[in-house]
Amino acid sequence: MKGIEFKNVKKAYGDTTIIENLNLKIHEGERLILLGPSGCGKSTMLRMIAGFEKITDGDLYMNANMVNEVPSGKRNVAMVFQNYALYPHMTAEENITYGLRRNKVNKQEIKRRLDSVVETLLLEPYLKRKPKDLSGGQRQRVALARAVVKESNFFLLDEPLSNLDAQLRVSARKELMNIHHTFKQTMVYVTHDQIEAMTFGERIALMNKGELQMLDTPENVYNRPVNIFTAKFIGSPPTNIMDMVYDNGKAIIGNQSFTFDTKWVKHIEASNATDFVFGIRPEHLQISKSPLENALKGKVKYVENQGDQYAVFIDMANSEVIAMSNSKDWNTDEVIFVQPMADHIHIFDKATTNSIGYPGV
Amino acid sequence: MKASMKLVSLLLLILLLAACGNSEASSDDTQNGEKTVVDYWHVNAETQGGQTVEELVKEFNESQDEIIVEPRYNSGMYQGLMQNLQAEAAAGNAPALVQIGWSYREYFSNNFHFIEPQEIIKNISEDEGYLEEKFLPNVLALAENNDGSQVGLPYSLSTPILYLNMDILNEAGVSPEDLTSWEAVKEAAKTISESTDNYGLYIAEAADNWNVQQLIESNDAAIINDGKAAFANEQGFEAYQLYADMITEDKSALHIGSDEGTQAFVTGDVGIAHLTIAQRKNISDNAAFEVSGVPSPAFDGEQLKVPAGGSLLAITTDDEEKQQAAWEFTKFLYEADSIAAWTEGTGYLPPTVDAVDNNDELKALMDEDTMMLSAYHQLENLVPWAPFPGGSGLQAEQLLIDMRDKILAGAPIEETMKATQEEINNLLQ
Amino acid sequence: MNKNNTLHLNKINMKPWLFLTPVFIMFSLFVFWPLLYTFYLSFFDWNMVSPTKTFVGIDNYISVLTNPTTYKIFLNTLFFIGILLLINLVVPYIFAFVLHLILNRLKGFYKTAIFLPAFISLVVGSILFTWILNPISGPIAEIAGWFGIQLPIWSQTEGLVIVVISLITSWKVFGYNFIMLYASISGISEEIIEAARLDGVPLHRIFLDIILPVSSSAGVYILIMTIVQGLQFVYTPISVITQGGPNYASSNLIYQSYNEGFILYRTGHSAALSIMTLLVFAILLLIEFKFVERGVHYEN
Amino acid sequence: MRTNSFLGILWHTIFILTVFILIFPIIFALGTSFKPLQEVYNNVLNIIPIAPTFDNYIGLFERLPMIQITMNTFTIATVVTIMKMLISFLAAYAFVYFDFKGKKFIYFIFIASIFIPFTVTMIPNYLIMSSWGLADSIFGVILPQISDAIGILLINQTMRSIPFSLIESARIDNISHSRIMIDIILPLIRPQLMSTGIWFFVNSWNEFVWPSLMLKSVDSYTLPLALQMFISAEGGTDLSVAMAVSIVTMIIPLLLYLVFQKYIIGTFTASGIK
Repeated sequence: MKGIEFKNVKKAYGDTTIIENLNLKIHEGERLILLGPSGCGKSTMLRMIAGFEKITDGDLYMNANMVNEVPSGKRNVAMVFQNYALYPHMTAEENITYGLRRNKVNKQEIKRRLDSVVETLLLEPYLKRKPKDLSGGQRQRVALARAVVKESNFFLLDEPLSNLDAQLRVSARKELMNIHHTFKQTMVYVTHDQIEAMTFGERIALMNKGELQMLDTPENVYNRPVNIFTAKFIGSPPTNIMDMVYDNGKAIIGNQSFTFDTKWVKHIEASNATDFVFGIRPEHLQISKSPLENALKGKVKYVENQGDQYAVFIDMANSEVIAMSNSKDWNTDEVIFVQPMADHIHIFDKATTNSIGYPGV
Repeated sequence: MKASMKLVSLLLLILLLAACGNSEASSDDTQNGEKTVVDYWHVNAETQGGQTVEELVKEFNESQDEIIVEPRYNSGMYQGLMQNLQAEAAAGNAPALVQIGWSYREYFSNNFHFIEPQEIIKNISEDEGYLEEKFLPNVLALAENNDGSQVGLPYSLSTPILYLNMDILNEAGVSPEDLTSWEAVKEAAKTISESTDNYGLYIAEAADNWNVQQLIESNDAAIINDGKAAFANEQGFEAYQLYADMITEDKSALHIGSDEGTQAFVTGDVGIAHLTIAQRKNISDNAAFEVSGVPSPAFDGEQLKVPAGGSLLAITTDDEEKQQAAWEFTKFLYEADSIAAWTEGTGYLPPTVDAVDNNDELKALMDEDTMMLSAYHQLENLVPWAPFPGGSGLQAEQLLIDMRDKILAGAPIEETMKATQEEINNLLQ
Repeated sequence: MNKNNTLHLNKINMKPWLFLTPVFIMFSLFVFWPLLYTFYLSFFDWNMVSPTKTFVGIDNYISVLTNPTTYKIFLNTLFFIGILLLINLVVPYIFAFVLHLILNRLKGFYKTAIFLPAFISLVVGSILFTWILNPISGPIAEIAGWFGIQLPIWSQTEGLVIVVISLITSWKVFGYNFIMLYASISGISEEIIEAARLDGVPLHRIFLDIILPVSSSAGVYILIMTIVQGLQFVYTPISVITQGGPNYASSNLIYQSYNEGFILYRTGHSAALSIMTLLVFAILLLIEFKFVERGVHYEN
Repeated sequence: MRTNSFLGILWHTIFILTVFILIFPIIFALGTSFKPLQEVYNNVLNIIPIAPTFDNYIGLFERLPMIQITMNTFTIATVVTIMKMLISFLAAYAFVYFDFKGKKFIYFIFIASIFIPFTVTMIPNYLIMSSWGLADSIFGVILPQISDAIGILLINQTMRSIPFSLIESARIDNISHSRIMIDIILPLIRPQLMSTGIWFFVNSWNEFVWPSLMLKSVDSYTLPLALQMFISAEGGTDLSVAMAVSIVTMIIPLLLYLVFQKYIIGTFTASGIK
């Protein structure tokens, strides 16, 4: 296949294993996000693709060629580093064209590519400046430009926006999107920021402790997390997780119960799990001071202003759950009714922490 | 990959360039064509007749067109020269003519190849009797090793004399005529240190035992007798006792390294100095006081003995043609005028008997300069510089230096001398 | 595929070795091989010229170890180390601290002037000091004479001779050590020191509790360099001024190896002594690492 | 930072005194080099000569091939510096930017070699040079001096200050290692390399022990060796000429230092051993 494929890849430093056994296919021309908490192995994966890290075991394919022993320079990948890695002694222009010049690309071609990228990224005024005379955003664009002019099939980005402030990130993402639209490279983008992942990725590979947790579109990762880790990692505030016992169409949570609809009842009964975990995102909990149908009761602990909405922390069935609300009028210790939206609940097998799936799919 | 090869070849290139630069500097050997080249190794620093060597060599080279002498200065005195000779031997080479310090006579003759002058003279009828004509028998014998081979010919000859700072002596009321024995010198030193602000006496403490040997042997003790150290006897103790007393008891003598001590004498802080005659020029040129000289004294009623300092000239090449050439040059060096220039330039004594009579300037110098005169008259009292046999000679000399340091620092004399003698004799076995 | 793999593998692994080749060649020829050869020579009786080397087993070592002079020289060596460390580690440490924290003016001048002698040959220094420090007729003796003070004849006085030779060596070594320590101290973040000052910590406590530990890796570097290189630097004034005398009072292990090898031509003795010197160095360094490194704070 | 003035004055006094002790010998040498020898002995305290003379310098250049000697010193110091920098640079690059089997051990071995006293390798090196016919050649002086691991240590330290990602960025662009060295590393650490180079140059310029064993003839002498031509156990020391040689010996190192001092102290201060 074209694109990139990890086949049974293992990475270890001495006795410490970073990645145990990884299988992952990255399609040609897609924007794949490698997402996960720090230390999950996502950067290691990127560096394996770049050829900076040796693969301990297993194979890595790029464009259907096994590349385990192919040195970085021969893999035809472009990369944007977290700290941009601009050469401090070269001007922006020299930085951008350095690789081309050293690889004997002819002058007209260099000029063509440079002009094109300068136009796309609006770099004209900065070309003669050295990195120390550029702002963070400008440096980031130069780094981007340097990667773009390579016109390579593979485009690796290692947390490229993490050193920018919030506003610059938005415009930088737009530029990236633009670039991808123009060049259609296979982009592999490492980040620990889920917003970036959701907004930029065509698919997200969520990693934890060296293991691939889920590989899917942002929508599916958000709406149909395959395990508890995914459910909790994606979304902010995180998904509420509660132990539950299934009893004849009902979920017993603490000493309260929630009645499933028939789709769920069938689905749960069809699964071979015995113990379950109930998950629901804060925005999928309706709360009310007056009684609601098929709702649980909880006690308000405190309210946090999140700008557009309020996060209400509720003590319910021996655990803390969060619900989102447009109102801030919740009094501490007030007993309220909490109703999970039936279409948005997630049920996990407690033993494996995997989702038991969704009815009707 | 290519560029890294470039880097490596750049390394080689630099080495190569340096090689070319260097070989240009030293490639003039080859231009001399048919002439026989004589490498002459000497130790004469600029302050010790270096220029005279150059001038003599130039004169010789211009006087004929068969032989070309190439002089080479060796730093670090005779020891430095010996080091260089070691290296040259390790590389399988040898110069043609070398100066060998007297204290290295045995070591040199035991470890290096040399040719006796008699061997060369044998084939040249006109030079028959040359050695006997030129040298006093006791002087010629200096260059004969313990096995009876003539290692070379005496060339640089120095003896220790007493230099006098007449300003101080006059102030203290000491007369040069009084300094006839070591006992008298001791008294004079005491008088000087008591009646002036100055030290009475300085005996050179170089990295050798030369000055001490003069002291001990002039009390009828011998540093070496029958190839064995023999100084640890009553006579020897007495001699050292006198020296040590001046330093530790009278505090009339200065106990310091030879550079500093010589400086102290020249700057006028010491009344009498027991130094080599080779320092004459340095002292008389730079002292701001009136300098005079008297011969080294003996102990009361004992025979004066002065060890020979300086060097002999040895022919070291295997090549017969070069041996002949070196011999020609040697004879040139012993011509009266050459010896006169040598004496003038270095302060050494003329080693040959005919030089003073055949050169007016030299004669004048000998007659007028009390220091030169004193030294020259000691030639008949010349004895060899304690020639310890075998490979351990250098170490024996070192032990004598250690002994001096110990005694002057206050160690008991008898014990120390006996111990050192025993140690040396163990070494020599 | 597999064949290709190994090919790549070779290529990847060859490069560092290629870069190390020049260093390997040079060091093998002029450091490692000579080291082994010295070890070899230490079992022979030889004078560098005689065609035969006599195998004597460990006789050279026994002779070195049974010679009381060796112990005297070993103690001298320790004495040299002690004094060199005092003058060239402790003092410049304090100087660097003072210059950084107490003095405001003339900083540049002090740095420049103190570092300057490090660029001058120690042979030159040794000859100069022999004259300047001549206790009878040198300039200092002259000035002391005005006050009726007589200088001790240091070159003939046991103990004192080591002190003076160390001082002469320090003339060259001091500046480098000072600059290195200053570099380390001035690299310490101002905030740490300001925080301590706000808490009213006295200066000497700031030095002991903050500066020393934080700059300790530079300190250890200077400590090791002072011992290892200082003892070698000392060689020059010894050889110019005292030749190890009087009675070995100013000799150290390094000078003595030289003396045995190139003055007395006892190659085997010299080699044995050198090997033992190397051992002593190794032990000293081990001790240091054990006791000093323990508290060392490393950046990175 | 404010400190009480007594402490300041006290320390300024100590510093000025130290500076005086350190600088005085140089001034003394300069003064002496313009004195006739007699004045050296008899007017010890006059630092400024009473009867200044150039004779010591004139005599020096007449009596010795000083130009040749200076050139020798210069050639040796230059070749040693360049070679040492080059091989240390290559080695440091391998140690910093490559992973290979035994790397730590090999690095340790090289660094440990700093602790080998020169006496340990002296005799064999002497024999090697003699047997190669390099005694009395500047090569005999140069070769062992190049093999000094201090260069690896210092350059290694400096290289580590460059962010690794710069090199990765170049590697990914298929830039060869040699190009990375020339285009990226070299320009980035040039000031530190210059300072280190000057330091090596000066040390080699001043080297005494090894050249004094190697070099025999005056024509191949270096400046520190020329000095000892005026010091003789038997003939006495000509201090004024010796001081003239000393001054000639000092000129280049001191010029280098004074011209580049801000720079040298700056990089020493900036990149100090961590």
